[in-house]
Amino acid sequence: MTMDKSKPMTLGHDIRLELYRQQLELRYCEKRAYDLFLQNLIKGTSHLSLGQEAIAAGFGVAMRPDDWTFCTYRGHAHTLARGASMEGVLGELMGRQCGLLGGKGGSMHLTDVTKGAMGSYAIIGAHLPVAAGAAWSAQYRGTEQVAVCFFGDGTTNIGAFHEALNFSVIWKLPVIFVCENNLYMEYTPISSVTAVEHPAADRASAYGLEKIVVDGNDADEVYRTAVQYMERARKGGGPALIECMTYRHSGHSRADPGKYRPEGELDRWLERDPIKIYRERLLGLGIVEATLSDLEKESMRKVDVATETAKASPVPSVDDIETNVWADGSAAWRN
Amino acid sequence: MTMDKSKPMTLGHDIRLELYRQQLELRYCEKRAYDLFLQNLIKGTSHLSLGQEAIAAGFGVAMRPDDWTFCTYRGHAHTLARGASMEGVLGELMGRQCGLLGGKGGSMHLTDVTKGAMGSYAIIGAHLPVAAGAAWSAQYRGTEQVAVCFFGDGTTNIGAFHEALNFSVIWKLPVIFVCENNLYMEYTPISSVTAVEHPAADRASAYGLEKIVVDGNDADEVYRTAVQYMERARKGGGPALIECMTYRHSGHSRADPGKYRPEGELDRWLERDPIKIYRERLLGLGIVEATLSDLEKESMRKVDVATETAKASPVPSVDDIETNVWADGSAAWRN
Amino acid sequence: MAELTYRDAVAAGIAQEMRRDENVVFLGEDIGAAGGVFKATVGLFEEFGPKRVRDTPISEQAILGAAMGAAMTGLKPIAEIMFSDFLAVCWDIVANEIAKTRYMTDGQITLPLVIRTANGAGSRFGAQHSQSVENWAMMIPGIKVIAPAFPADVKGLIAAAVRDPDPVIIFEQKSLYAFKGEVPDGEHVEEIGKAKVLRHGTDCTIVALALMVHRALAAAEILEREHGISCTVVDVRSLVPLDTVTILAEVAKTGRLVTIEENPRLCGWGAEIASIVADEIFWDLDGPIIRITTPHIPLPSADLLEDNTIPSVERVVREIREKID
Amino acid sequence: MAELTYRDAVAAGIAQEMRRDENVVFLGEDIGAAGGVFKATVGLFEEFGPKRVRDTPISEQAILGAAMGAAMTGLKPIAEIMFSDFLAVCWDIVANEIAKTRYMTDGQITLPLVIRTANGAGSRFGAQHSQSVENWAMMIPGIKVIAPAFPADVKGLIAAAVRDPDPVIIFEQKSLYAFKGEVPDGEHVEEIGKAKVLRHGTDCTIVALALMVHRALAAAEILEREHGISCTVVDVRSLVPLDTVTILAEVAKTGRLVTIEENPRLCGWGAEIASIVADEIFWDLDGPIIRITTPHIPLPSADLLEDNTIPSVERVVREIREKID
Ligand SMILES: Cc1ncc(C[n+]2csc(CCOP(=O)(O)OP(=O)(O)O)c2C)c(N)n1
Ligand SMILES: Cc1ncc(C[n+]2csc(CCOP(=O)(O)OP(=O)(O)O)c2C)c(N)n1
Ligand SMILES: [Mg+2]
Ligand SMILES: [Mg+2]
Repeated sequence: MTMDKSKPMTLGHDIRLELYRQQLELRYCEKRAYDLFLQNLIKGTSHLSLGQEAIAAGFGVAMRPDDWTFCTYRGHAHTLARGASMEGVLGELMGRQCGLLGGKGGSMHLTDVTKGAMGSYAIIGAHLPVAAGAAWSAQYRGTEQVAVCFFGDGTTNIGAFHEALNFSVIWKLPVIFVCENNLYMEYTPISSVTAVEHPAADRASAYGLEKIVVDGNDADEVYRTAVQYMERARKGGGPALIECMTYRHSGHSRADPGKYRPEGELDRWLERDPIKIYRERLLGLGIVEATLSDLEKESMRKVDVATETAKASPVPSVDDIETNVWADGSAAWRN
Repeated sequence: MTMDKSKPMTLGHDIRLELYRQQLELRYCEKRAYDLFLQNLIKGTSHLSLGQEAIAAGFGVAMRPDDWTFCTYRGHAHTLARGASMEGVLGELMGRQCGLLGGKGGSMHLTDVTKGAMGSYAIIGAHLPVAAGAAWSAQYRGTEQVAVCFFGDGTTNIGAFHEALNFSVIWKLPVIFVCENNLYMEYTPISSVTAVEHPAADRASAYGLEKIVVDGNDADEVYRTAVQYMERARKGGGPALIECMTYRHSGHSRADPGKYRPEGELDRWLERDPIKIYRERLLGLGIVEATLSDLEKESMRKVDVATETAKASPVPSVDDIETNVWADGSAAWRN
Repeated sequence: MAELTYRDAVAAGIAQEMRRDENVVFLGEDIGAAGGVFKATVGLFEEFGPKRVRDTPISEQAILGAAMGAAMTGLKPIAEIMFSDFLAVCWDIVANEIAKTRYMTDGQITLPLVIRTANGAGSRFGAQHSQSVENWAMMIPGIKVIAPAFPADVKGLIAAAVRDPDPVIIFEQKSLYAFKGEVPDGEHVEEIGKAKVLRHGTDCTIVALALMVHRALAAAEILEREHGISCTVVDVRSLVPLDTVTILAEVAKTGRLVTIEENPRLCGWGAEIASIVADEIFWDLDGPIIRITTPHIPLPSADLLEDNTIPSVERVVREIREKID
Repeated sequence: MAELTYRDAVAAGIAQEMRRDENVVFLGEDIGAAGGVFKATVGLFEEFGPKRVRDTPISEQAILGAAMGAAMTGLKPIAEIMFSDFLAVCWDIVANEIAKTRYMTDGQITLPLVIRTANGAGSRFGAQHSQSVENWAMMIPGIKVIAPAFPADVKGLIAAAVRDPDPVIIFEQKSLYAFKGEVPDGEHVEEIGKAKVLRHGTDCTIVALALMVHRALAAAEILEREHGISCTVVDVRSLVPLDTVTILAEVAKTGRLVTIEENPRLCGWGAEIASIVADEIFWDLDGPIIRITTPHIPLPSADLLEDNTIPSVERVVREIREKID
């Protein structure tokens, strides 16, 4: 785990409570999504970030409002962490009008441009060059915005990863590539199909980048790393590739019970649950129990309200099907 | 230039003369191809290996007859080095019936399966995974064959490179990836678009491979390296990625006068012309002038004969157009 | 005859061929120990082991490139591309390499390989996991293209594809994986390139593929029963080679052609068939050629939207009632 | 009016837009200092400098992905894919990302970007550098597709594409780069989505694209002069949006449709037009719809073979003489 720890950044209680609140919201909302499946209110597939919340939260808190997030089908948390509305997310999962995409996109494509959440991409690797392009635009216009691109360990073996990394380095683009290494692709361990131990970090040198591995279950460490490299990128220092070690508590997607995981592995990671360890840390830092349980109640209330709002939202109209292919709002391919 | 030079392999005169003969044939044949353009007997494009012959020759001599070559549009030399007939190559460039592909493929797709020349591929990067697949087949059937895959420096920035390398390492495939770093893509210097100095070798570690850079203008060094890593691959030791430093004396393709190259660069490389330095070395080793000039005359005669044979060959028949799409020889898409 | 699901027929077809020929190998993402994300390849890893059933990294170009290299050197690979949408990330290997190599080498290289992929909508997966892209493959000279609608065809056509000396791409329809049907016991091999007439009628000929075959049959039933319109239903099964003999004969008999396509409208396989019919049996036609397709849009995700996007039985009934008299 | 080559019209169109809007940027392989491998972008690097005209590595997914990311955040990128065949290596970015994003995000993200690429045969480059793949793009909902035949259209349609808020792909025909024609002086912008009637006839309507427009005109000339067959010639220009108003009107007038396509046969744009005509103006047709296409094969390389593969003027004349009376 290399990182410039020479002058560790001290985090105030405000930041820390914000990191805790974020993680709670992501956790509760993902759990709610899971419940809504079981009630058959969410159709289709869905990929939860349970256990990986510290990464989305750490970056979410570190980002400037006008920075850009690019994430994957496993993107509920990353989208929420930018401030997208919870009923917009749950509504989209449920296929309701209030959904962020009006039911057109679904769980794998959550987007909220007003919050800088520039899309969730469901084809492995595709969004890495797209994030580079956004960073290019920031650089070109001199806005000091940063693009942050989240992806999984499995994504490091596809061609677009390689192209995007090289491209971003040679153009010195303000883009941060964040690999969430949760040890698995869908059902296959990443170690069985990857030539190096750290699928992202051990390849950084192939792009002239430094090797960075952080504890992805430690929101503070993620936050500090995010701030450090985003600041550098903003100042023209170019991209970074950050590998965050983590674990998903549930299966790959709705359909997956996760049976391929060795006995005891999940339990060991549950002990390192990012929220559990963060709560303990906050208590250790002298923040009182009541502050935390208030935050917890408030977060849960937010999820409850969002759930009810989304449930109450009507389903989209069939008239919406043939709209918004083109910028004029139409779907016309002929005159 | 790292390589295991602890116990350098001694090369006999027979091998050395064979390396010289190969280089001569490749050189003379490429020069002839150039003349045939000027006479408008070769249509379309063509990509010469003038200046890079030591690589094709070094590997060609090192390979077993049943090993496989995969090369690019710049593949005349690599195909000839496996023993494909010279009139078959020149005939194909001229679009004659005697061409290796009967005029169907053209200069960019030279293939002679009977000699293990498994195709020339004109889309950057595509043949790297194909070579891996051939190596998989050798491994599966236990034949100890090796696949050798040639490509340029520019090819290291495309996705397929990355996928093929990782894939070959995790399956421990007997495939040797040979990057011919001639400093340029088409007209753009590789250094201006690549994040590392050695586009192939500096990325080897991303696949758990060792960094190997050799002097691609020194046929002996190429040959020794080829033997070493091909033997290892045959024995189950897995793939290697070898970067050969070289330079093309002519432009990228027929259409290119090469004006983008800095003053003096070509001259410096002409001093390191692989054939020139090899001839001097042979003389230094006590091989007499007459032996060399005999070889030179013989090679030139071979090229002359092949040229005449190819010129005399008829153009293909229009009846050949709709054949050989399918294994039954037809092109039928309907009954 | 045993009753099998479409998904089990996939595994049965592959297993039959792997038992017969030890050079048949199978590779793809999560296909081995996990049995495939659609559970269509369950049991193969257990029976044939990790040497012949190989999980790969997420590297589709490497998967198909490796299949190609193996096919030209003696193996008969079956490669899975998990969702047909992902063909886009390895399209070069399909369209420029696999499809063209035999022709470019004037027959020196032959590529006996099979690409299997899950195609089509209905699972609320959204625009990047629901496409029907059989026309992407049909457009490319040099690759055979099949799309079975029934479990028996799945098994028989997979077997035929493995035995075929040329590259074959099989579009398995996601929405049919749970569909059950009779599959012949013992060795079962179908012929590639034959359409099948599933129903004979007199008023119009419906030509359909994969899921749309089932909708065509259901619509034909309703049209006959409730509206007195009698339809022939042809299951195309193979887009390349295309059984124009059967299709032209069946259209000529009724004088009307209706294609039902799950793909978005432009340049679908139905357009090709329409153009052949409008050329070769123009004088046998009694009225306009009707194409019923998904509108030319990316697919929406929400269930109500998706269900109203791909052609439904009701829409087929309605359009045929309005347009065929 | 100045006379410009098709290739110079490319540079002129790009330059016009780059002067007008500083958010227009241009990227691709060897497009900058080298002026492009077809010399179609000479002078742009000198005029606009390395910030706006950027050479890239051989990373087509990065090129188009970067164009997409830039387009959604305020730039108006023009990306070159050197040969249209290479669209296969970045097909995911075109077909799954660029084309679908606006719809999937319900309009949140708009992508004003242009992809330029050199299409078509005639240079003896063989099967991987000579394809006409405009139907690959036409198939995909969400991307506009244009293919100019004349220098004036090149300039005017490039300008229109840059100003269009949606993604547009321009197929420039390699074999036309040296073709010269009049180009209006000063600012010149055409409308995307309009076909152009280049010749009026009475016996049949030839619908063609790019190089085939020139062959259609030459054939029509011969047919009129030598055989008394009078042809309308329509230059489609834009496949998406498709000007069905003009096409249907012109076909209805003559009662016969002939498409001339450089692409291999199956699922070409001509099939789509044939299917629209055979549905919507069936009763106006006086005879079969004829499609003249490249056979459904990969392209051969030798000059004699290539020349006899794509539709020639002679073949067009012969087929129309045989089939239109
Ligand atoms: C090109 C492509 N290939 C395969 C898939 C199917 N797929 C979806 S998620 C996934 C696993 C991704 O693993 P990883 O990158 O580690 O991300 P995680 O799901 O663990 O967050 C796969 C193979 C896809 N969406 N796109
Ligand atoms: C995917 C793809 N992109 C672009 C090209 C066009 N192209 C042909 S050769 C070439 C340069 C290749 O450079 P390098 O790999 O260094 O090989 P060299 O020609 O120097 O041997 C390019 C860009 C191509 N053939 N395929
Ligand atoms: Mg993972
Ligand atoms: Mg080079």
